[in-house]
Amino acid sequence: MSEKTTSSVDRAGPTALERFINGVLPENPIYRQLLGMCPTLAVTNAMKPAVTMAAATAFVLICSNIMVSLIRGLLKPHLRILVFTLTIATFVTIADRLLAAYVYDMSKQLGPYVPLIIVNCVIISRAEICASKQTPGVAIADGIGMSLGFGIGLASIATVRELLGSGTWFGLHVLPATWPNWGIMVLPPGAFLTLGLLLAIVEWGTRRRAASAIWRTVRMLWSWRH
Amino acid sequence: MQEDRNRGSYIGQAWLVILLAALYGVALAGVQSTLSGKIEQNKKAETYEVMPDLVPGAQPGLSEELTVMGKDGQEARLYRAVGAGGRQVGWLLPAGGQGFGDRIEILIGVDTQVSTITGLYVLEQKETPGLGDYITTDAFRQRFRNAPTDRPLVVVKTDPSQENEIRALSGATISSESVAAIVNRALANCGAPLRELAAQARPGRQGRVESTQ
Amino acid sequence: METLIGVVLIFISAALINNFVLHYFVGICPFLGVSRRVDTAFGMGCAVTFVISISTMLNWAFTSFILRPGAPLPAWVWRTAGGNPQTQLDLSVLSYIIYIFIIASSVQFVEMYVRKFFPPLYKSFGVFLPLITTNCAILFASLEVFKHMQDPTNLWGLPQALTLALGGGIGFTLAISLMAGIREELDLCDVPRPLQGAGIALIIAGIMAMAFMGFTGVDKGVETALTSLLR
Amino acid sequence: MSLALVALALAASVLAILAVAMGYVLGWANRKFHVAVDPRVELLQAALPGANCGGCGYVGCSEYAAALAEGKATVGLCAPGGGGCAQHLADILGIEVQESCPYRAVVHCSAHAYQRLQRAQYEGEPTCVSANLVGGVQGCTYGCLGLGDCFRACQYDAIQIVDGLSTIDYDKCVGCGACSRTCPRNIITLVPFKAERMMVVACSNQDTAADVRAVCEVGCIGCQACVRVAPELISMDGALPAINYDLYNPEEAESLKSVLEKCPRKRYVFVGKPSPEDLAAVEHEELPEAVTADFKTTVDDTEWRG
Repeated sequence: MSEKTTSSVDRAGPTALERFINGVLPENPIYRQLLGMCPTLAVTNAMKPAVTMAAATAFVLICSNIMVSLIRGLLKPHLRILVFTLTIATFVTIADRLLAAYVYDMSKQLGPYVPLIIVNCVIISRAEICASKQTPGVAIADGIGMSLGFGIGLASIATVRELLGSGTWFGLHVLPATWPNWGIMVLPPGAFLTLGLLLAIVEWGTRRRAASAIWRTVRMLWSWRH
Repeated sequence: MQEDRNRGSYIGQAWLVILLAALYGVALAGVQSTLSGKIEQNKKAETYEVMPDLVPGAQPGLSEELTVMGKDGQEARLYRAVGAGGRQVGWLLPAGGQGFGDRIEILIGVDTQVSTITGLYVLEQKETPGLGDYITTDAFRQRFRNAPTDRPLVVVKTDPSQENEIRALSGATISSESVAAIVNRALANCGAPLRELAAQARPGRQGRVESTQ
Repeated sequence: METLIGVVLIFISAALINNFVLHYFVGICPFLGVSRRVDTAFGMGCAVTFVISISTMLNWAFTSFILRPGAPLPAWVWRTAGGNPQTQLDLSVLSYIIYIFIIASSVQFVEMYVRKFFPPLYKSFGVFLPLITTNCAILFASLEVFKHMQDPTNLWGLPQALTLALGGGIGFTLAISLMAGIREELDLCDVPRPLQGAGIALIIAGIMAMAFMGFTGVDKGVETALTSLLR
Repeated sequence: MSLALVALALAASVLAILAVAMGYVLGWANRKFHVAVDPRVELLQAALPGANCGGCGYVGCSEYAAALAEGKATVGLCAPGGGGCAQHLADILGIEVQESCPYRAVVHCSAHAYQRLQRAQYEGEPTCVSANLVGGVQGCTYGCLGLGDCFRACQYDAIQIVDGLSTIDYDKCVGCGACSRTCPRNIITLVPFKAERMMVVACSNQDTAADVRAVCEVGCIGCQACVRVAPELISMDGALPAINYDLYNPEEAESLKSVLEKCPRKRYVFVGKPSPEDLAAVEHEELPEAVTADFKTTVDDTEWRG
């Protein structure tokens, strides 16, 4: 068992650049992998909390990726999930305290969703798939790419919900004052509906032949360059 | 997480976990001791920032927190609002209760003698957006200003004719009633002990304090 | 009396009004993942209710003795160390890490225990147990309890904590079973291709959330009714 | 002693004690409550990511591991784990990664347009989905409609419509299952290709013999002759025979051949890559000329008289 783990540690995985690119769109944690749904729905009623959440998640994801990657040689297979969880919980606590100290109103608004980053599947799955097998450099690239993908996902949902629900974007009035605020968009049902429809749009966009052909060409060019 | 079937020492197997746990404990305690001061300050600032608005003339820097024994037999936390020159100008009562959506947490400002309400602020609420959440607006909060505290507030749907009547928000009667009920309960609970406290603190200068209102 | 009303309100709030899944969005992963068949969904719901109760109970104990501000253990250590009684030793920073640790361990323990002594029970919902470690609902319940343990003048006791956990678990079971029932019927429908799978499930969840919003205000009514009934 | 120092020491010791205690309790529980299970399940579970995402279709990693150990699941289902994980699982199970036994799409209908009876002129939207909603496009309500939904779903150009029948090019098929998901009549399934060429039942009609004859020249009439020849391999599923591919052994050419010969309607067919004999048989035939588009319209060829 341990022999195999060692071999998988040494097995060359995707490069840093591939990991980065992968995280942003092809394996976008929200739209393609449907991971981390809890914050995706809960904090996206406005841009500000969504961006704060994305930043906190990015901090935890990158830090835990580095930490796990550094200790990857010492991990015992059956204890690895426990180690990942403890590491993530530590960084989440740090993030939580930093938020409380420097952006208190956001920290209050996000409430329990900051500690719930601990059980965000995005982070633990990156630790498992990438960080526990590859060098810190690759793990950082992976963390940044995934965080960016997660951030894009959160921001897109929050944009729709805040625009339609309050007529604002980052608190700035964008739509004319005559806009009848769709109250439902900032309420829980709005989160579900927005994400469902956005998923459908993304799915529809990527399923179309033209889009997928372009996408395949881009991917081919990448793999050819490396 | 101990899925091994080895008969060996489990502790030996888990040395990394234990070491990491201790390490993380140290790291977290370090973070806590670095940031706790700032966080505490933030928490306090939340209440103190709105204090001048709720109790006219109050200076947050001079005000202090204290607890009194409420009528219900439980300790209640509140703030003594102190103005320029160390003169007390009123009290700030945190209170909470069931709203239409979830609990509503408010701050109530009253004068030193607990005779009139000087201001109201909603700290936390989850009322219906577009209807009930108008309890946070200035327009609604102003309706409580100068209301008497000797009798319970009553929520009405027309323009108030009595001093202790509060006009409800249209479409959010329950939210309005909830806020009024929270105020009534808090004042009924802490009013008497506060008046006592005020009488003890400055027995000779009651008249002057009142005249500043 | 006050306590009883409080407990009833906590239960109604956790199970219906502020349903864990449809209002707080915790436990969405199993809600979307394990809701294809009603019996599986119900099994998952039961397992969550079971684990959420046990772990919240344990975490309540840890919170009230070690983690909350002014808890006995750090206070005693501080006194023994001869510290200044004006200051307080606060271990609340450890709460998240301890919660997740306790949840992970208790899930593991319960799984082994049930497998050994209640094989039929294990057969029916044992497979769900390991999933629950990463279920936000469990951690969320503990965090909610933690939130109510901050103010030393207004501490939640075990009854409140346990009610919140039970209510949350039952609310989760309700939501996931309803969802599974709808999705079983949905298999027979002609859903537009891009919406198939998670898309339509989320939209159904949205409609369910709207329906559950109808419970808003019920607790206010229950409170009034109970208060007048018990006086 | 300062507050910070005590806090540090206390935090570290609380966590360390907790880790030791939990490690001890769980270790003790593990021994005390130990239940003998297939050791491979635990190994498999350790090899899986443990994210319990449910992407494999099982409730979680442990159920997938159990299904793997029982041989009910294939190793390549874990998307988060990827290829490395599949290899790892296969190593534990002592099997090769299922590349040697890939799944390929099979159309369970073999009636070309002229063999399907009671056909009407269908002028609706030319997709199977809409034609399926309209009754009476053709007599057989089970068989291929030939309007090419599967052809459009296939990303690999592995499906062509030949004489109104969806036909799969096994040189190109990768077994993604897009066609089987899109077919409104559900007549395309994924079959484990244990050999280059597999025997399949090429009919989906569940009706009785007389009804089948009325709508199709070639459909299965449910006579059960095949079941009598190979009772282990073939069983009746309603009015149609079904091949149990777990027991299918491509080496037993003789017994398979006897099934093939016994069928009065010749509804057992081999599908897959062409055999050397097939290639030899068509060797001397001329290939049709490859058609290249010239982007001319018929208007260009018209002689204008006027």
